[in-house]
Amino acid sequence: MRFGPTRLITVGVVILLALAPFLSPLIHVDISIVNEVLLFTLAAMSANLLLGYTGLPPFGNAAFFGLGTYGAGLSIKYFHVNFIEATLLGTAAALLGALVVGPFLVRRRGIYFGLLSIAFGQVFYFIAYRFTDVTGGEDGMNFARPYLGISNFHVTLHGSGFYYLTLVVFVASILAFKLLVESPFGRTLVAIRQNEVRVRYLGLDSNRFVFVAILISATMAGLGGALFGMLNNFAWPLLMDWHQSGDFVLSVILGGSGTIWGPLLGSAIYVIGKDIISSYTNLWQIFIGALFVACVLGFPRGILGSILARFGTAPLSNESEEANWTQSPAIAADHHG
Amino acid sequence: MQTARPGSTIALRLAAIVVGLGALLAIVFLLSKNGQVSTQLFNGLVLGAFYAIVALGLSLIMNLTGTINMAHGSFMTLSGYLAFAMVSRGTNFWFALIVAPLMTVIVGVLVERTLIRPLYQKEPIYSLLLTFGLSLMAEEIYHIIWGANGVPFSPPPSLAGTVGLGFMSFPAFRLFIALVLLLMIAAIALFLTRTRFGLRLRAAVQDSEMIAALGTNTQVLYMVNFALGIFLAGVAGVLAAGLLGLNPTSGNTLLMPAFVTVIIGGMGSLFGSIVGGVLVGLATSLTTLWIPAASEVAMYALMAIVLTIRPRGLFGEEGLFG
Amino acid sequence: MSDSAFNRRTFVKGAGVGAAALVMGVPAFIPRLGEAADAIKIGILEPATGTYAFPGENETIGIQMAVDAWNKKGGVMGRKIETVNEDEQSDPGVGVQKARKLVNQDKCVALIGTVSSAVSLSVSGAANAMNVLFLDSGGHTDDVTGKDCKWNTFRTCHSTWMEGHAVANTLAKKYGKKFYLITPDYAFGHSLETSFKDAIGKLGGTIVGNELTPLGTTDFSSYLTKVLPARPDALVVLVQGNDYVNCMKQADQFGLLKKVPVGGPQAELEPLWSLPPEARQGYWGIEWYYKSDKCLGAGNKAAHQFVADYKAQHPDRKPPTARECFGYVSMDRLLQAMASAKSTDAVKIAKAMEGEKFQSIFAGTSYYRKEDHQLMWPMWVAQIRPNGTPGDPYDLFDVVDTHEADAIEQSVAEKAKVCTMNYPS
Amino acid sequence: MGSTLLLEAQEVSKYFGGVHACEGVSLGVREGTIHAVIGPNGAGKTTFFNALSGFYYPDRGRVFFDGEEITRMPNWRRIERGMGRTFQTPSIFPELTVHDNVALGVRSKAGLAFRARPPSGEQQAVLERRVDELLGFVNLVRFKERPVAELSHGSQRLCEIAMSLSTEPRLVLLDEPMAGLAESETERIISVIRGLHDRLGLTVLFVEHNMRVVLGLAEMITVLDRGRILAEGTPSEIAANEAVRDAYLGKEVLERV
Repeated sequence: MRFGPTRLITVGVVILLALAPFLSPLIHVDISIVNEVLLFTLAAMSANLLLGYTGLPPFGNAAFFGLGTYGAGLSIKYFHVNFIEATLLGTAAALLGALVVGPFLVRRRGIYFGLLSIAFGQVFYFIAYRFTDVTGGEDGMNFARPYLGISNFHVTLHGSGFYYLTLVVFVASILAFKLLVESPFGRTLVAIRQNEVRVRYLGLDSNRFVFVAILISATMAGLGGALFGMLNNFAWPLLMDWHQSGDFVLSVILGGSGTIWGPLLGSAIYVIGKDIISSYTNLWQIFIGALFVACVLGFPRGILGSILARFGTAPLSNESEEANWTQSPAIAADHHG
Repeated sequence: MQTARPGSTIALRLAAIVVGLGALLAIVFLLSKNGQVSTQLFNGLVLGAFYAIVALGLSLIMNLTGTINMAHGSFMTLSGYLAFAMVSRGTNFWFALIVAPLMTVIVGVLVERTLIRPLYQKEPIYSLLLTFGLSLMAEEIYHIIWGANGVPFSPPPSLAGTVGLGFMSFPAFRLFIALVLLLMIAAIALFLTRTRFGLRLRAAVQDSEMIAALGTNTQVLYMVNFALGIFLAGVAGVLAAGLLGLNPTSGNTLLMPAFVTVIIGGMGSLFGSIVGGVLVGLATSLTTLWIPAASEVAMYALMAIVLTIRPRGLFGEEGLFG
Repeated sequence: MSDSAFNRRTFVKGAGVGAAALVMGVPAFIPRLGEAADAIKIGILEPATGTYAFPGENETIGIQMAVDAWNKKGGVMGRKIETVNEDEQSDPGVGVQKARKLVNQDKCVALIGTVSSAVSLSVSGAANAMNVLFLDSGGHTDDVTGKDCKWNTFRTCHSTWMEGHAVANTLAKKYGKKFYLITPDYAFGHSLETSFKDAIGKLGGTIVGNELTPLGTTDFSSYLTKVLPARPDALVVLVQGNDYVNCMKQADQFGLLKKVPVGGPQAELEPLWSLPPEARQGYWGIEWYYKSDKCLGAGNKAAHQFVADYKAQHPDRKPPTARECFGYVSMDRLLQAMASAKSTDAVKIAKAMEGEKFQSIFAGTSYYRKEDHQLMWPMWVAQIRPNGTPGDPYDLFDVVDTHEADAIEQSVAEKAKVCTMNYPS
Repeated sequence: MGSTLLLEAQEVSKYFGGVHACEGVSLGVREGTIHAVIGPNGAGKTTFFNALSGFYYPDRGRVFFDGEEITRMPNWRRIERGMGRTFQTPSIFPELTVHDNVALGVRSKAGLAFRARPPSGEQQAVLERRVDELLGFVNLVRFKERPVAELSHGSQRLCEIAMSLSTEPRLVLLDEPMAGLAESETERIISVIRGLHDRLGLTVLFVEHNMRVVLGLAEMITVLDRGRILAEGTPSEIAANEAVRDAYLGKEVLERV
C-alpha cells in the first residue's frame, strides 16, 4: 500500500473533521453547523454522482433529501421508532421516491433532465406543503430526537456525540462512494457522461445505468436528509424546494465536480461561509451571489478541480462535449421511434 | 441532411395563433352565459400572454447561446423599479413604459458583455449558476435602494376601472396588457421574419455554424439577441408591477412559470413559447376555478404530461438541447 | 430615500471585508461588538432578507429601543444588555441553526423575534431543547400558545384566534351576515379561517364561499371573479404580506371594491403602505396603532413617549407599526422579568413573567397568561382612510372599536385541552 | 463466400419533416463479404446506416439480422446480437486512455460493466489479454496509456474500430472510415478493414465516397442517390454502369482504377 499524497490528504481531512468540535468554536461556528456541512455534503455527493460522473444536471435532489427528512420525522412522530430505524426509514422513503420518478427521468438528458427533475421535486415540495394534517404544512413539523436503539443502549446523542455519529456515517459513505465510482459500474457512468452513444454501441443499455445512478443518488441524499432531520428535530417543506437543489449543485461545482472530496470542500465553504457572513451583515445575499459568480468565472472546474489540474492529475473536466446536453435520438430510440 | 424549412413557416404559425386565439375567444362567447368561466378564460389568456412574453425572452436567449437566464426575473423587477422611480418623480407612465425597459436593456447588455459572454462555450449549467448568483445579488441591491417593503405603483388613471365587454366587465389595465403583449408578439414575429437581422438570428438559432457562413458578427448577434430578450422582460416587468406588486422578489415569482412555459412549448421554438404561455395561463386559471387545491401543481402536471408524450415539448426542435 | 439604508448591524461597518476573508477559509476570530465580560446577551432572530424583511426590520427596531431604554437606566442587575442579531431568512431550518448558534456560540441567555409562524414554531422547539427562553414577538399561529406551547416560549403578538374573533363583530354589525373568504392556503391561514368561522357562526353569520389561495399567489383574478356571483355582504381577506398587496390591488382593478365591502381580521401597515390609495378600503382588525388614543391609552405617557422617541430616533423612517410595538413589548417584558427574578435562569425568568400584570405602550393592563403564555391584550378594529390625514399620508387607520383580550381569546379551560406546560424538573 | 444474408433491409424509408432522406432502400449483406454503400453527399447513406444500426428507427420498411427482425430493436441490443459500428467522426471517450476505451467494451461483452464489485484477478487478467489482443490488431499498443483525445485522427479511428470489435461482432458497420484522413492513414485503415475480413472472418458493411477505395476493397457495392438505390453490383459492374457514371462518378476516378 502506497502512502501517496492522496492518502495523506484523506487522512488529514478525517483528522481535521474529528477535531472539528474543538476547532469550530475558534472561528465562531457551532458544531451543529459543521455537522450540517457533513450532511449537506452527502446530498452534494449524491448530486455529484449525477452531475460530475454521469453528466446529468440534478436539480431535484433536494426532494430526495427532504424525503429522507420527512421519512425519518414522520416515522419518529407517528411510530416512535428509534434512531437507527428512523435513519433507515428516511433513506427508504427517498429510494421509494426515486423509484417513482426515476422511470420518468431516466430517458431525459441535459437541460430536460434538469428541468424535469425540478418539476418532480416541486411536486414533492407541494405534497409536504399541502398535507398540513400530517406534515404540518408550511409550519413544518417538530419531533423529538429518538434513542439510538442499539440493543439496550438507550442513549440520546447531542452536540459532539451526534456529530461523531454523523462523522462515522459520513466517512463510510465517502468510502462507499469512492469504491462505487472506481468500480466497473462507476466507470461506465463516466463513459456515459463522455459519450453515451458509444456506450450504447458497446452493447450497454445506458438507461439502465442512469436509472440505477438515480436510485443510488436518491439513497445517499435520503440518508443525509434523515440525519439532517434528526440534527434539527424539525422537517419543513422549504427543504425540498428547487433552490435547495441549486445549493447542492453549486457546492459540487464550487468544490470540483467529478472529484471525491470536491463536494465536501464546496459544502464547507458554502454552508460555513453563509453562516458566518449572515451573522455579520444583512447583505449576505450579495456575498453569496458573488460567490456564485466568482466560482463560475474564476473556478469553473471547482477549487479542488483547479488544484488537481495544476498537479497534473486532472479530474473529469466539466467541459465535455455537448454530448450530454443534447439528447441524441440514439438514446431515446428504444422508447420513441 | 438538409432539412430545409419553408420560409413561410413562421407566417403560417402566426396564422395558426390567430386562428387558435379566435377559436378560444369563440369558446369564451359560447360560454358567456356562465360569466365566471368566460372571465376566467380571459384571465387565463392575459396571464398566459404574460408568461409567453417572459418565456419568449428566455427562449431567445436560451436558443441562441444556451444561456439559461435565471436573472430574467431580476431584470423584470429592475425595469419595474425604474418605471416606479420615474413615475413617482412625475414622469408620465407611457414614457416610463418605454424608457424603463430600455434602461434595463443597457444594464442587461453590460452584464452580458462582461459576465455571461465568457461562458458561451461552456455547459449551460455555468450560465445558470452565474445568473442565479446575479439574481441573489440583485434582490439585495433592490432591497438596499428601494427598501424591503413593496412600493405602491399603479397604472395611470386612464387605465383604471373596468371596461364592459357586453358579456362581462374586465379591468381596463388587463385589456391594455393583453393588447401590448399581442402587439409585442406580432412585432417580434415581424422582426424575425421580415428583417435581415431577424432572419440571421433565426438561421443562427437553427444552425450555429451558419452564422459564420452568413458573415455575421456572432458577438453582435448575441448581444442584440440578449438585449431583445431583456427588453421583453423589461416591458413585462413594468406591466407586472402595475398588475401585481413591486418588491425586491416580485419578478422571480414569474420565473418558474416562464420556464415551464418554455419547456412545454419546446426549447428552440419561439412559437412554442407563445402556445406554451397560453396553455399554462389557461391551465392555471381553470384549475383555480374548478380544483383550487391543484392550482400550484397544475402547470407542473401539464409539463410532465407534455414531456411524457413529446419529450422535446410541443414544438421542440431536434438538435437544440434535445 | 430608503428604509434600508438603515443597517441593523451598526457594529459591522467594515466587517464585510473580514467576512469575505473568512469565506476564503481564513480561520480568524472576529470578536463581536463590545464583548463586555459581564453583559447579558440576548439573541435577536428576525428576517432581514426576503418577503418579511420589512416587518423584520421593524420588530428589530422595537426590540432595540427597549434595550436602549434599559441600558440607559443602567441595565439589568447592574449589567448591560447586549444584543446579537441573526437573519433567520424566514426559513425554519435557518431559524433553528441560528438559534443554536446564538445560544451555544454567542452565549445568549434568551432569544427573541421571528415573523413567520413556521420559524416561530421551529425556534420555539430549538429553544426548548436548549432550555432557553424564547419570546415570539411576531409569529401569530395559534399553535405557538396552543398545541405546541412550551414552558420557555412566550408570545406577544395576538393569536390567530384573537384576530379572527376581534373583527367578526364589527363586520357583522357594519355589513351583514354573508361573508366570502379569501384564505391563504397554509397553516396560518387555516387557523385564521377556523377562528373567523367560529366567531361569525356564533354571531349567526354564514360563509358563502371560501377561496384557498396558495402562499405566493400572484394572480388573484381567478378567485376574485367568483366573489360577485355568490352575492356576499362582505369580502373577508385573510391573506397577508405580498399576497395581500396583490389581492387588494386586483380586487380594485376588477371593480370589486366598489361593489362589495371588504375587511378582514388582520391588516398591517407595511403592506397597506405599498398599496395605491384606491385599493385601501374597509374595516380591519389591527394590533396596535401609533396615532390613536384608543390604542395607546389617553393618558398613557409611556406609549406617547415611545412614538415620539421613535420619530426622533428614526426621522427617515415611516411611522412605527404594530411590529415595533411587538418588539418593544417583548424585550421590555423579558428584561423586566429578568430584573424581578434577579437571575438569567430561564425557568426563573419564565416564572416571573407568568401572570405578571403590567402596563406598557398600549392601552390598559395586560399579562402573559400562565396557562399558555399568550399576552392578553386588546385588539382594535379600524376603518381605513385611503389617503391618510392631511399632513400625514401614513395615517391610514381610523380606530373604531376595542375588543378586550378575554372576549376574543379562548378560555383557559379550552386551552388546557391542547396545551400543557412541562417545566424541566 | 457464404450465401446466407447476415443483414437484410427491406424497403427502408426515413423522413425528416418533409425531407425523404432515404426512400425504399433494400439491401442484403451476405455473410463473410465486404459490402460498400456509396453515393454523393446527401444521398442518404448515413441515414440508411443509422436506420440499420438502430441509431433511429426507419419510418417504413423492415430490417433483419441473421434472420431475426430487428427493425425496432434498441441499438444496444443489436450489439449484443453481434453488430458493431463506427461513426463518421470517431465516437470515443476522449478523456479516457486507449486502454480504458477498449476495456469498457470488453467488460461489456464479459457482462461485467454493470457490477459494483471490481473484477477478480483472474477475470482481470483475461480482460487485459483481450484488450492487448484488440490493440495489437489495430496496432495501437504503444498508445495504450494515452488519452484518446491526444491521438491523431487516424489513430482515433483505429481505436474506435478496436472498440467496435471488443464486443465480438459478426458484422461491422463502418461509416465513412476514410473521412478526413491523410493518404498514409487511409492505407492503414484499408489494411485493417481487409484484416477484419481476411483474418477475423467478419462481415463488413461500409459507407464511403472515396471511389478508389471502394472499388479496390468491396466485393459488392450499392449506389445510393437522393435517398434511392441507383445501382447494385460487383465493382466491375458498377464501374461500367452508365447511370452511376452520370450521377456520381468522376470519369478520371474510373480511369485511374
